[in-house]
Amino acid sequence: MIVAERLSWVLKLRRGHKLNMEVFFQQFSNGLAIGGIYALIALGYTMVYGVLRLINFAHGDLFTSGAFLGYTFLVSLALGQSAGTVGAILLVVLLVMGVAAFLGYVLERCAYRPLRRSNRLNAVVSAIGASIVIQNSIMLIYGPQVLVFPAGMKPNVIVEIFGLNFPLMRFFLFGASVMLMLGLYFFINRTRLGTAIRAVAIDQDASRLMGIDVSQIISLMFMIGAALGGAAGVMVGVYYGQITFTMGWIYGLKAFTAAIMGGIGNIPGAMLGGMLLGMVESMAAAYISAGWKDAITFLVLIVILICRPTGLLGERVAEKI
Amino acid sequence: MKKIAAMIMLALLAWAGPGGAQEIKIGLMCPLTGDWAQEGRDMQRFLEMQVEDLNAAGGIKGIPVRLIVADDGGNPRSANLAAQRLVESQVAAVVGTYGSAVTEASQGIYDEAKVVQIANGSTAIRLTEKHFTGFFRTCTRDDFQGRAVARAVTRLGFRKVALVHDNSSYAKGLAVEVEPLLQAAGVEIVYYDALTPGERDYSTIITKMKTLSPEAVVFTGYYPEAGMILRQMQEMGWKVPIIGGDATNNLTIVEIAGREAAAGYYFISPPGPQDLSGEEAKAFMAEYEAKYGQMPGSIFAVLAGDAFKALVKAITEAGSDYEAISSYLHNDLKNFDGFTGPIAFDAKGDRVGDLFRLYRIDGEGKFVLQP
Amino acid sequence: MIVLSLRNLVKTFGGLVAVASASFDVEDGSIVGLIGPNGAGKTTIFNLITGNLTPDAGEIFFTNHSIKGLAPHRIVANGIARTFQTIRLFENMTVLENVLAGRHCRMRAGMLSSLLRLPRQRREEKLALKHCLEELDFVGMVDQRQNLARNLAYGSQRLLEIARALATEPRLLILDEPAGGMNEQETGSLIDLIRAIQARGISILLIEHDMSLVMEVCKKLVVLEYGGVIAAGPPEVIKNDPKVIEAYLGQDLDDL
Amino acid sequence: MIKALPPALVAFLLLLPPLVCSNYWLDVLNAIGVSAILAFSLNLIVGQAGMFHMGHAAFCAVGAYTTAIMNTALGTPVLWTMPLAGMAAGFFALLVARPIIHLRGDYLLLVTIGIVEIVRIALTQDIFGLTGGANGIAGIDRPYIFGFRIYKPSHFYWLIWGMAGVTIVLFSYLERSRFGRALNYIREDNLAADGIGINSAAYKLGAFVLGAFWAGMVGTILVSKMTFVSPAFFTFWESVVLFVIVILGGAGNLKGVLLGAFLVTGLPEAFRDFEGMRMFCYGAAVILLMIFRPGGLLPSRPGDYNVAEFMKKLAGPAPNPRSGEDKRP
Repeated sequence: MIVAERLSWVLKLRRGHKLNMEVFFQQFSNGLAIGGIYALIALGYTMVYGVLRLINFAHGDLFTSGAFLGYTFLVSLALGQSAGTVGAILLVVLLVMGVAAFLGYVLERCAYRPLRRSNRLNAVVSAIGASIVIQNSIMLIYGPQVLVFPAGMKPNVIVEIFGLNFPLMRFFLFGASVMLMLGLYFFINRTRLGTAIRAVAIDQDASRLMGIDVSQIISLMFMIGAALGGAAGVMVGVYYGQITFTMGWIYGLKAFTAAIMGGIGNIPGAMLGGMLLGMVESMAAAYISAGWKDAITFLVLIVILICRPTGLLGERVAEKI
Repeated sequence: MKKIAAMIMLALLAWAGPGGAQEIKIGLMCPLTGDWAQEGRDMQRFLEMQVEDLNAAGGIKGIPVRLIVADDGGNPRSANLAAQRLVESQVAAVVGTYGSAVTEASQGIYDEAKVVQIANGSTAIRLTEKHFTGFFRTCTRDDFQGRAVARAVTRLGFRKVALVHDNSSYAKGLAVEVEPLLQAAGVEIVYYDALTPGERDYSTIITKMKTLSPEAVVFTGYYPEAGMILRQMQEMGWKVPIIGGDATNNLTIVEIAGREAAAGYYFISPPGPQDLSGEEAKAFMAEYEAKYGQMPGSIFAVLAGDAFKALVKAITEAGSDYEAISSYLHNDLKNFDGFTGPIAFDAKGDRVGDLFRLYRIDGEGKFVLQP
Repeated sequence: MIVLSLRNLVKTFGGLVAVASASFDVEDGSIVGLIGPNGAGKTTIFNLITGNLTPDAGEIFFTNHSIKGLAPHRIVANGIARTFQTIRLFENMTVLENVLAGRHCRMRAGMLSSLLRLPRQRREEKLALKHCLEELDFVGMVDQRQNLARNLAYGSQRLLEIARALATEPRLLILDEPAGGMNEQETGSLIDLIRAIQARGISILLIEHDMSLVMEVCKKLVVLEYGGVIAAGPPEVIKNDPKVIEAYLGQDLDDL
Repeated sequence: MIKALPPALVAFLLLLPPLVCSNYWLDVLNAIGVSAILAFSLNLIVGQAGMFHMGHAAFCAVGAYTTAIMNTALGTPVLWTMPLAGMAAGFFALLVARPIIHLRGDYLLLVTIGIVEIVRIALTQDIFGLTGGANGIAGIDRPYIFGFRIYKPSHFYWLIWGMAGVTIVLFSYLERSRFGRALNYIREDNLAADGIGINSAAYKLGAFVLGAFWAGMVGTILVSKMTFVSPAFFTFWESVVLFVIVILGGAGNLKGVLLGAFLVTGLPEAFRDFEGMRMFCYGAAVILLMIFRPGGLLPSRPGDYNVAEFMKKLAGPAPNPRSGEDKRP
């Protein structure tokens, strides 16, 4: 008797909270979708940082380049249309990753390599210069206006799960992000080349003595980082549909925040940081205030760094005396 | 070396300019760089065509007109310099600019230098509450538009709305106007917040609004965000009407949202470039389209054109000094035939009359004027 | 009188015990050598004394006051100055500026008087310059005062670190491998310098692997192994202590 | 005597512009002056103390809004609010910098970016109902000096460059003082500085507070010149520009920073006619400068102290004139 009463009470509570939980899960998934993209871009930051200790401020603009290249291939040149929508997008993502990797290589060669032995602040400023150059190149080539991927470009299917609506594309987007991240993680941790990369990240001079071509590894990391940024650019372009030459800056800053939150230089950290950032943004907008959202995320970042000065998964390096 | 020599020659020529051939200079201050670069480019194209036409027809009483363009970067601090530059080139009057904060930074300079300014996109109320005798605008103020938005909401019969702006000076200003008007009309505002412009994913805000189940969403910001909201609302399977302000009067919105999602979108605006009614306006727009392959993206380039037309009229009738132009614009310009309809200015320098119309985007992606 | 006294000092890093209940004293005006195999915890003890690390347990008394847990700059102000095992000079600054760093804790000028260059601040600066030049003269580097620290020869860098430490007017000077990287001739003059410092009434605690130096200058040696003190006493006694000999893998200390 | 000549020449050159320049170029010079003073104050933090600080606009904003609110709400004369604006900014710096002062390099960089964004958002969101939201605050008075109304570009030229002059003198005093040197030691090696008796946390905080104080005072000048203030003045980009000025000009060298302000703020004005390509060239120039002048245009120089009088007493051999200098990496 008492048990039954309890049960009905619990059920009542459940029912009363049902709506709120639904909304919560919807917001949760919104946060994951945004976070997946942040994580993908944050990976580029983190990898370059891991080997070079350089904040690549131009990374957000490589992301923008990816979006515009994707526009050129998909919309202007209509590549891969015979392969169907998904096939065309996949083809173009691969293509853009290649071109973006090349851009990353050129960037590293011109703007960063000459500064490798120089003061860290110089490299930061050079990166800012590179960001300005790329952004304005895009404006000069494509013009200042908003470019739009046609709405029919992507399959517009809505999936209903437990009474919640999710656009199908979101799963693709999220899945693709996670696949790329996992691929990278295994590449770094399970391959010979990955071992070399980790060695360079720990000690460049020692790696050189062990016969590793450090310059080549750094170039490679830049290329991988740029390729991931470019891929994220195409995906964001196709998914959200509109691209502008200034879009890289806001994504770049968010991804940088994500990378630092997770502990810069740390690949799982970038994923964690990205997801967490997306989640904090989404929850802040949903339950506190959309206008204050970005201030709240920065506040969370500051609190995290006060508690853990090298980010969530960053290693604490004690200085040797 | 040659380039440097050429630059020095150019500089010398420019130096010698004022003493040389007689001409009337009119300044255009517009954002050619920064976030609003597209608006600025359209404004510049529009006025350049007008000047060409005017000079081909003999200028103002036989004196050719020269357009001097200064980039304000869409930023108050660089606007300060742009304004000084125009004043320095001894322009008779200035057309522009787009953003309210940007205009505000330049007003004092034009006032101190006694140069007439006609803004084309700055709708903040306080710009004309400062009693500068030489400041006018061809766009209408936020409170006019606020009333038009509130009218549309009540006329369409919505009793419960969400109000969203983007924290820009313009969108916030409009939202601040709309809010009390709606409340006074007995419309319940269930959600009132700002989104962050420039982002791509607004699903969080949409989810939040959806739970509050408003009958309509009023968005006072710009077209890129409006387009994203339309598109993502459809993706999330939530269909309620959205009502926007004149900053969403841009053909790109249909492209961004897609035809299906854009259908049913309402906005309040002066007539867009594509549905101007006057014969002259139609001819001019056709000429523009032929030259640049597309219409101006928004109405603000056309409003800049109206400002230019009014200035030419004033200079023709009253001469090119400050007192003459401002007094003519204040007192004597009545029912002047502009691209966007009759133009007249009140004592504060605001445009007289209500330009605002209610538009709805139909299934074909066309902007349809609502009766 | 005892200048410095360590009582049952303990420091662990994670599971690793770096210092296990170490106790020893430094008598006023004496030169004490801290020796032991690599990893015995010598530098950790230095870092505990200078406040770069905080002990997990135990006490540190300096002139009968506890200095445990004080921040490094407070400990310097109290009268303990140090040099570093890996030379840590302000590389892009001149020799004179490096010595001025040591003067910092004996000066008063704050932000405002520095900004306005008040008369009091000017007087103080002059005195500081004078003092620093004297210290440079003391180590024989006054000619090099305008050189950048990083352009100095290795031996000179070591000397500069000592001059910088002396500028703080310490009662106790802690030298971490002062002869490291020096040739025989340089080591010889270092020994003279250390004696000269002692002659000024400054006590010295040093870590050194060069046994000839240690044996020659130190009045007392403290031998560490696995973070604990295994022997302490005059060099002659230590030399023949069986535990010490074992710690050094049975080698004759004279060979080291 | 000869050493005093270039400053005299510079001072003379600074007297010229109001006589020969147009209002436009005067205002360009004013903009350069404002950037220069802000960059001087940032140099204290970035150049002297070596902290990665990219949020300086936040402090300027606090000062600017202090002036704006006090002037419009209480009617306090603009120039009277200047020290208060400085103090408000300094206090704000004390508050926010304290918990983050120990963060290393890039972490500090992002946190300072975060602070400037939080401040901008708070201003935009009309925090405490005082800041007027996105519109900002308008109708700020012009400054008066002994009843003389400052409103023309040439008036502001004197005000701004006067303040710049005072700043250069005071900050050059600071460079060669106990405080300034302490910051340099921290930049060179934080741990060694601690170990030699410098309370590095306090000095870092001091650099932040003094830099913020100065930036706050510049805020007063900025709003009195524009007669209104809005969050759009204090974007992250403004902070980045200041950062670039300091590094490009020569971190730690006041002359270099001044030159940097002329180049970074002034050159884009000079190349107005190249609209589209302007920013592109600007970015490329930044990269090239960093590659070929790694220490900035005028790298910071080691301190030169006059010690002649003491040398006689020491009776040592003749001093070795500066050898091995200027070979910075």
